[in-house]
Amino acid sequence: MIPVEWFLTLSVVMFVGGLFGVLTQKNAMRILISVEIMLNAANLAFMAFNGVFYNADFPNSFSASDFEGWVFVFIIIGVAAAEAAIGLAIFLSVYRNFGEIQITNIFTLKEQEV
Amino acid sequence: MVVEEGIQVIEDKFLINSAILVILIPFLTGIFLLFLRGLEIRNKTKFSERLTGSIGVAGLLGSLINATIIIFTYFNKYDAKTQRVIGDTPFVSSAHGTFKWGISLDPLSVIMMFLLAFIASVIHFYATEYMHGDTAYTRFFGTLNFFTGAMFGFVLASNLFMAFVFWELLGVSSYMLIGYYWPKASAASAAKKAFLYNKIGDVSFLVGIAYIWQITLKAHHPTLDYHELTNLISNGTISINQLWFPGLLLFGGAIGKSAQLPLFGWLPEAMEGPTPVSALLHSSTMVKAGLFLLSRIYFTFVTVGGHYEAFIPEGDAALTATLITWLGVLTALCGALIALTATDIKKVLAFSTISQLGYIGMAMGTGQIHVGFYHLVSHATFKSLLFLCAGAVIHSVHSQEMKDMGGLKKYMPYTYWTMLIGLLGLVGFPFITNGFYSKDALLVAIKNSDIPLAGLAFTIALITAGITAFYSSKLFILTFLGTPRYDKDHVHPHKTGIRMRIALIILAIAVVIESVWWAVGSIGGLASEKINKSFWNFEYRLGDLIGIHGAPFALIDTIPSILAVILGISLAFGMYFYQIPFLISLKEGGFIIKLENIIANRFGFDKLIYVLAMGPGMWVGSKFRRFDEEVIDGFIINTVIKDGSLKLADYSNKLDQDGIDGVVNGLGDITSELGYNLRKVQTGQTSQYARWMMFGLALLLSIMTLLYFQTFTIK
Amino acid sequence: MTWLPVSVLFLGIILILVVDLIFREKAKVYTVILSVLTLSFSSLMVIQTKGTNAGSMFFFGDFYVFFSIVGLLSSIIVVFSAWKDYSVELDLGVFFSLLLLANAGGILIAASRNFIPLYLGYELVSIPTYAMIAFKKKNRSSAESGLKIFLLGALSSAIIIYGLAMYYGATGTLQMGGDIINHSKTLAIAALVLITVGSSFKIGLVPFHYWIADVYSGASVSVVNFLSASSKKMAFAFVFQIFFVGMSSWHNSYTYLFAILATFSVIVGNIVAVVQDRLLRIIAYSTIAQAGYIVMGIVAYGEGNTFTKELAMKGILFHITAHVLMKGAAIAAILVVISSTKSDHINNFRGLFHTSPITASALAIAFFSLMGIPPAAGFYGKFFLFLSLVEAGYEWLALIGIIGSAISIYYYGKVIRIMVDQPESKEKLNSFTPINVLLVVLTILTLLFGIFTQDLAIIAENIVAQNP
Amino acid sequence: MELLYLLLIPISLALPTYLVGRWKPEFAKYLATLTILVTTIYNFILWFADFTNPSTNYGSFMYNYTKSWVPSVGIYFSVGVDGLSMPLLVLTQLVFLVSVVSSYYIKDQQGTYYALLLVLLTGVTGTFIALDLFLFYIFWELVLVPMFFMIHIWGGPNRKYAAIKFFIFTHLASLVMLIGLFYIYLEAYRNSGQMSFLLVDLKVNLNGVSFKTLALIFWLVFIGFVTKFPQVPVHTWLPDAHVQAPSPGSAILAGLLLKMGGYGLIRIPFWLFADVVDESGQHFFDSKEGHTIRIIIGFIGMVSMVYPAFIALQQDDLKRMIAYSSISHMGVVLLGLAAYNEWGINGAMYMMIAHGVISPGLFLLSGIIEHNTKSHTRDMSKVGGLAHKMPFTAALFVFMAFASAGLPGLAGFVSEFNVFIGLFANKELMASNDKFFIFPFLPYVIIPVLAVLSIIVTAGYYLWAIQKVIFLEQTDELENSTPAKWWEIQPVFILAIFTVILGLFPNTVWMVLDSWTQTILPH
Repeated sequence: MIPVEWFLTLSVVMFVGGLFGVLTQKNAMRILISVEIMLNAANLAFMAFNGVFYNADFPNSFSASDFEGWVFVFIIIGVAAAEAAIGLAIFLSVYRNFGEIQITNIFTLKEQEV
Repeated sequence: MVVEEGIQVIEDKFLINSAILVILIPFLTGIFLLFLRGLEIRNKTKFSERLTGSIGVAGLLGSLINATIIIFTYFNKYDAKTQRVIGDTPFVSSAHGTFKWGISLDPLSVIMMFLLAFIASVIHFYATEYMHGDTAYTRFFGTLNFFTGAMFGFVLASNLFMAFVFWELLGVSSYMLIGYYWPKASAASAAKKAFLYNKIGDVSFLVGIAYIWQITLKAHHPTLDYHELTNLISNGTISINQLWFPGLLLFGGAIGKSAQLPLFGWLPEAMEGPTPVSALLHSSTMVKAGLFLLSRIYFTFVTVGGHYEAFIPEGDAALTATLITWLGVLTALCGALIALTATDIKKVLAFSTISQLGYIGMAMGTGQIHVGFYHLVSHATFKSLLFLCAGAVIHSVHSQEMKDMGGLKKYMPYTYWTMLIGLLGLVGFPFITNGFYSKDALLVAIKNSDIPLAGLAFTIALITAGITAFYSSKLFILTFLGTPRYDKDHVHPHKTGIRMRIALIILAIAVVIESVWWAVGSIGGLASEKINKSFWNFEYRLGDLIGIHGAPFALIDTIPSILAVILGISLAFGMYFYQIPFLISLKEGGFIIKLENIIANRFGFDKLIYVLAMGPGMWVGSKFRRFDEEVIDGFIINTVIKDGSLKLADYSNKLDQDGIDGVVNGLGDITSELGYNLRKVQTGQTSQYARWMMFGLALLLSIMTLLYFQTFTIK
Repeated sequence: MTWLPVSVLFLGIILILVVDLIFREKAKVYTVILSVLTLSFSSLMVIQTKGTNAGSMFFFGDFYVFFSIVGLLSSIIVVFSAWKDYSVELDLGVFFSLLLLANAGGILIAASRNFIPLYLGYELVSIPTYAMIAFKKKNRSSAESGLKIFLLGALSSAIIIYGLAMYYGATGTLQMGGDIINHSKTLAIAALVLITVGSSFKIGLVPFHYWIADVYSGASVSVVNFLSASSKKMAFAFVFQIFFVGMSSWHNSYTYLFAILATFSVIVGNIVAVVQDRLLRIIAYSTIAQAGYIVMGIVAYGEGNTFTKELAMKGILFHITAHVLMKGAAIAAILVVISSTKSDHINNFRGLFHTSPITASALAIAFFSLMGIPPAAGFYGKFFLFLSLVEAGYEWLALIGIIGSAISIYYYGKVIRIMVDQPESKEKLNSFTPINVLLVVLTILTLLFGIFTQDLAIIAENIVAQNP
Repeated sequence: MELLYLLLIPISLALPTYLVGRWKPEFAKYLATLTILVTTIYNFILWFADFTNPSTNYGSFMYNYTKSWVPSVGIYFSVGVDGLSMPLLVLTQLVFLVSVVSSYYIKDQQGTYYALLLVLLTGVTGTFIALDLFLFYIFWELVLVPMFFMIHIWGGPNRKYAAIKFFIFTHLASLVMLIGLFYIYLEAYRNSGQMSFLLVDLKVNLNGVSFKTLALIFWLVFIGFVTKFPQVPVHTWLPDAHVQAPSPGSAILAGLLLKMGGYGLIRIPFWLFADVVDESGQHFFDSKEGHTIRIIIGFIGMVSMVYPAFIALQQDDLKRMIAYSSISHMGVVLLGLAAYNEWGINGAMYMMIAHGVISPGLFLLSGIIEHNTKSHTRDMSKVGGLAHKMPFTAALFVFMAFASAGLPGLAGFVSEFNVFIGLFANKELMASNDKFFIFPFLPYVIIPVLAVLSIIVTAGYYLWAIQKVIFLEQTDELENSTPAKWWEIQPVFILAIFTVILGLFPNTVWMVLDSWTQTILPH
């Protein structure tokens, strides 16, 4: 039986990897993908924790509140999808206006010199 | 009737009301005249001098009549020695101690009031003609009436608070009157100087009052009334050892007002005012206020023994009395010496006033209050007479300098004779003048008083008597006798006007009456005991009233002063009338010239006062002003607050211009980033924002782990 | 019955879209009326559903009523300003539907007692906000600000979810108010820090405030009005739910954290605002500073006993209501000026008192109340916040608040002084009556805020009583 | 209920005045004058109705009207008036009447000017009659806004800087005061468990609080009040504000805003802590902390009496000189409080009234002089020989200058005399020869002595000003100056009449003040 710590370490690794991706990538699309990775890291963590609190092998009694972790995973997936949709829409309008989605050369709103 | 040990306080509605009238009438007429002056200015007209003049004089006559009523009823109805008529109403009443408006009729205040009323009405009458043709005629009489009202108020006051109120009103009215010709720059600055010198005196007067209040408060009977204070002393609740210091402070006030030694610089310059003002204020009444105050608060520096002999307390309580006496003597000497060198007739009289005031102060200091008061009365009469004659002379010669007068005897006979009577009084010509008796009483008082170095004081007083004789006769010769020195074509002296002449005659008669009265009293007193104890002997009668007696009048005491006076007169006549070469060479001698210009600039007191008070005041003011503008205003306000927020933002801007300009790549050095300009961070780079956020995350995480051990408790 | 307000909102969205489709051009006025009707009807429903019990997941107490109504009413202000704002006019219907959607999320946040609906509500608010910010089609700055808010918003929501996962690990339940299971303190710290970072991005505290300046100057003015007036309030609702209810049993673990964030925001927000010369940026930085003040309330709430908690909650409620009124009026007034001078530079406001007195006096009174000058609304908020801080023992934080509000006088005063000068051109600005009516109403409410302080105080006491 | 009219009439007519002003500027002037006339007459009726018989105890509040506002926190809308605030209230109405009449020269934006004036009147009246700390603070801050606009719009050349400096300075100080008020509220709550901002409750609840916290409260609150009625370290905003403010504005600033500081200082620390007794039965201001507090404020009072007097000696601008003289007169108030006996405190309160009558007169006069000079200067070196051209203004200026220098028979003298009597009668200041901790070599007696000496300097700079401005030859500045118009000179004349009345018959007001002081002094 794989101890839960392994799952947690994997989710932390995924989270940090996603974070690194967000910080370093220049292309907006890649940032979106890294954010999705971070979301999935959270999913993994939820799955692991719920497994700890409610052992599916020998269920003595269960109530709705035992499956909160897993229910939340589905919701997160739904939300992630919605985010991706709005994200792509915004990237489209940025592309139409700037001709590219390299975030490093989109900074028209910087603080003008006073 | 409240019976207190020694002094009985009587409520007499009639007397108090008439006393109030004495004070109020001049005030009302004064204010009414000033109101008329306002109308004059508004519609550019000028009321007839007859109308305004008569209103002014009427005001004074009103109070003179009341004064005579009071003096007669008081001395007949009550035994002046033990009974006082006092009436007062609360002015500022707080629970534990009230400051009162109060009138006290006792021998001192009644005699002074009557004297003041008499002299003031004569001078007002004189002024109606002297000021003829002056544009601000009404304003002159308005302020003069206002002043006399204030003087009455001061004289009749029953407590130190009311005295202080009218004391400052005197200061202000003298400021108004000296500055009468205000377009003249010298008059305006003279007025300012007079007021400031008086103000210095007022401040020490105020502190004296505060001290007395504190002492009486500690004795659970807070009061400022003269008679209550005397009672407190007599029944021992407060002792003289506590009171001598406030007494000294009150004397400080008197120095300022009565032009004693250090603060007499303002009196000669006060001659800028018209001559009636000099006559009324700066010779007979206002300058006497300080000395009258001394006679009112004699209990602070003198204790009255069993049978009326006054003696100076031992220890440091004697300091006040010695200071008053010695300051008086020195003022007398300085006044006389400076009068020697003065060429302007009014300046001579002014300095002679200073020296006579010195005499009176000296007498008061020795404790012989009645002797001081005695000379005060006589000096008031003949000195006002002298000033009026001087006014007449100036009026006819149109100049105040003695060098362009001379030989006026035949043009102005009346003034000649009245001036002669006045000068004899001033000189104290033996046996026939009031000055002689009062001055000798002074000299006797100083001779056998127990003031340290009394002998030396006596000799100085003698020398001053001689010098007074010298400069009075010099004045007399230079103005009336000898060859006329004015240029004939456009100065033709004329007889003094009718009203001025009448005024002079009245005053001269007053001097003569006093002389005769006192001569009979003193000489007759020697012969029969009855005359000596009766009202004829004025000095003894005064002592009886006030409750202090000194040595009786003795002929042998007068010999030294007679010699001094005769010496002075003969020297003056020799030098100026008969021009004896030896004496003239003496006059021109180098030492005398050097002495003269030392004396001329008033022993440098004026410069001393200027250096002490005015100079540093201005210097400190400029230092404070610069400090205020640059340091407090500059530093605290402009750098920290007003521009503070801007300054801080500008500072960060400056950091931005010459700070790291490049895009932050990667987390980089945390410390340099911290210094990075807050505003510059808005570079618009999304990725850089994300990095900043993660820096925030790292920061918070480190703080929490740091705090992990202390605050994070799971209950 | 319990979800009537949300269903009313969804019904409204559908109606608006239908009306927008049918009357292509003339639809503008109808959509405005429809959205105002839906918003007010839904707030009525909210008041009705107060107190109904809905299992352990939701709680319809005073907190729910206050924050949903604040969200709904401030959206009415946004509707009015959108009606005038030229950049949104084209497809007003879509804009209002997004607005209503965001409000539905707001209600969800305010009602939930479990992290799942809370997070759902949070996302339901954020995503329409991203859409609204990137609303103007052919406009580079709006696209760029949309991109910025989206990327950073997605990052922060990911962080929050991971934080929630840690919370789930530490307490074993996603129900709010769970106690930490022993020997899982590290997870609790991770949860605390991650959630604080995620949420302080949304309310704009300093280390995470960068998007505010760019978005406020990039997006169209009515969206800025929405952002500052209602979406920030929903974000605060989210923060209060998490820290007051979610971590209520964790006991003052977060006060020190928020104290530091508050100090940074107040100091940086005020100082940088002084240097600005474009009004929307001044409003942006002043929002950061105001967020700092409200966070001070959180600090005081976490620290003290019930008396301090009540004072802090009163301060927070006063400050939020006042903030809605002040910022709504200020941005509406700026909108009037921008719509006629096309730029929000400070010189365009010169002599505004003479050209259009209503807008100028509304803006002046809004700024005076932002400074905290008494009769206006802002003062009550600051008064109680500082009072609760002093009671909770954070005098130094109160002092920083004072220094911040003293600095704020300078830049608010700068704007007022310019409005009072003599204008260059004497011509009057074209005034748009509904906006004027809105301004007058908001100014009167700001000035007479004293009247309903007592009702707010009672709501605050109930909220503190209802929190676990 | 009566006091509510005083509050509501001006504020309710502020907006109509503005609207009338926009329609017809002239009418705004008359409407404002009418409103202020009504409130003044009403106030005088109240004074003569209830404040003249000496038997009533003026320590308790009259016309008390309390309505609960936010009961859950203990905030009440409560107004009332007692021996301390009634004279100041009457002074407010008088100074506003005088200022409104003398601001007829203002031509631009009259509507806004008079509306702001009415708002200012409400603010000042409210400060004096508020009996609830919260309400007091609201009115205290409300005053800043109209004053800021008055200086900023109708002020002199450098008005913008002066206006914002005035605003930030006083606002920052009152925020510090706010922290003090918090402590009062919280200490009273902790001490008694009763949540209330009412002064009456606080006075009772504070009994039992340790003297150390009371001292801390005193200093916090003291900073706020002392900046308003400026004392030396924090006074630099006053000369700028006065020089740049329009003359009616600076009349109100000097006449009333300074008094708000004094009123607050007497009401909050002295009145509130009056009954606080420690276990040994010692009152707060007699205890060790109270003693050090009194010595320090006495020192500050003395410094702010002497230091500005010397600066005034150096000033060339007439208005700036008068501003510095107001600071020096306010020093007397602080000295009165430091004396902490009946003469000191009565003298301090009477000085606030006297200065409130005299200094507006001086400011209006300098305003008249400024309006009638060719190049609108107030420099004393340029303006000379006023008596030739404008005799009445000159006479009034001399009268007011002497009143301010403390001439007996006028209002200033009574208060200065009593403050100095109080100072010298105070045991701590006089008897104790233990040295000063700030300057080890200075005995405490230095405070009264230096303060008294500054009277000479005050007389000095006033006489210097009179000589330069009034006497001497006429300079070319006054070429075409005509005698002052009626609405310029009559207000100052009214103030002069009041100076004389307060000077000659002080007992009418003094009796009220004294019966109030007896309630707060320990017996």
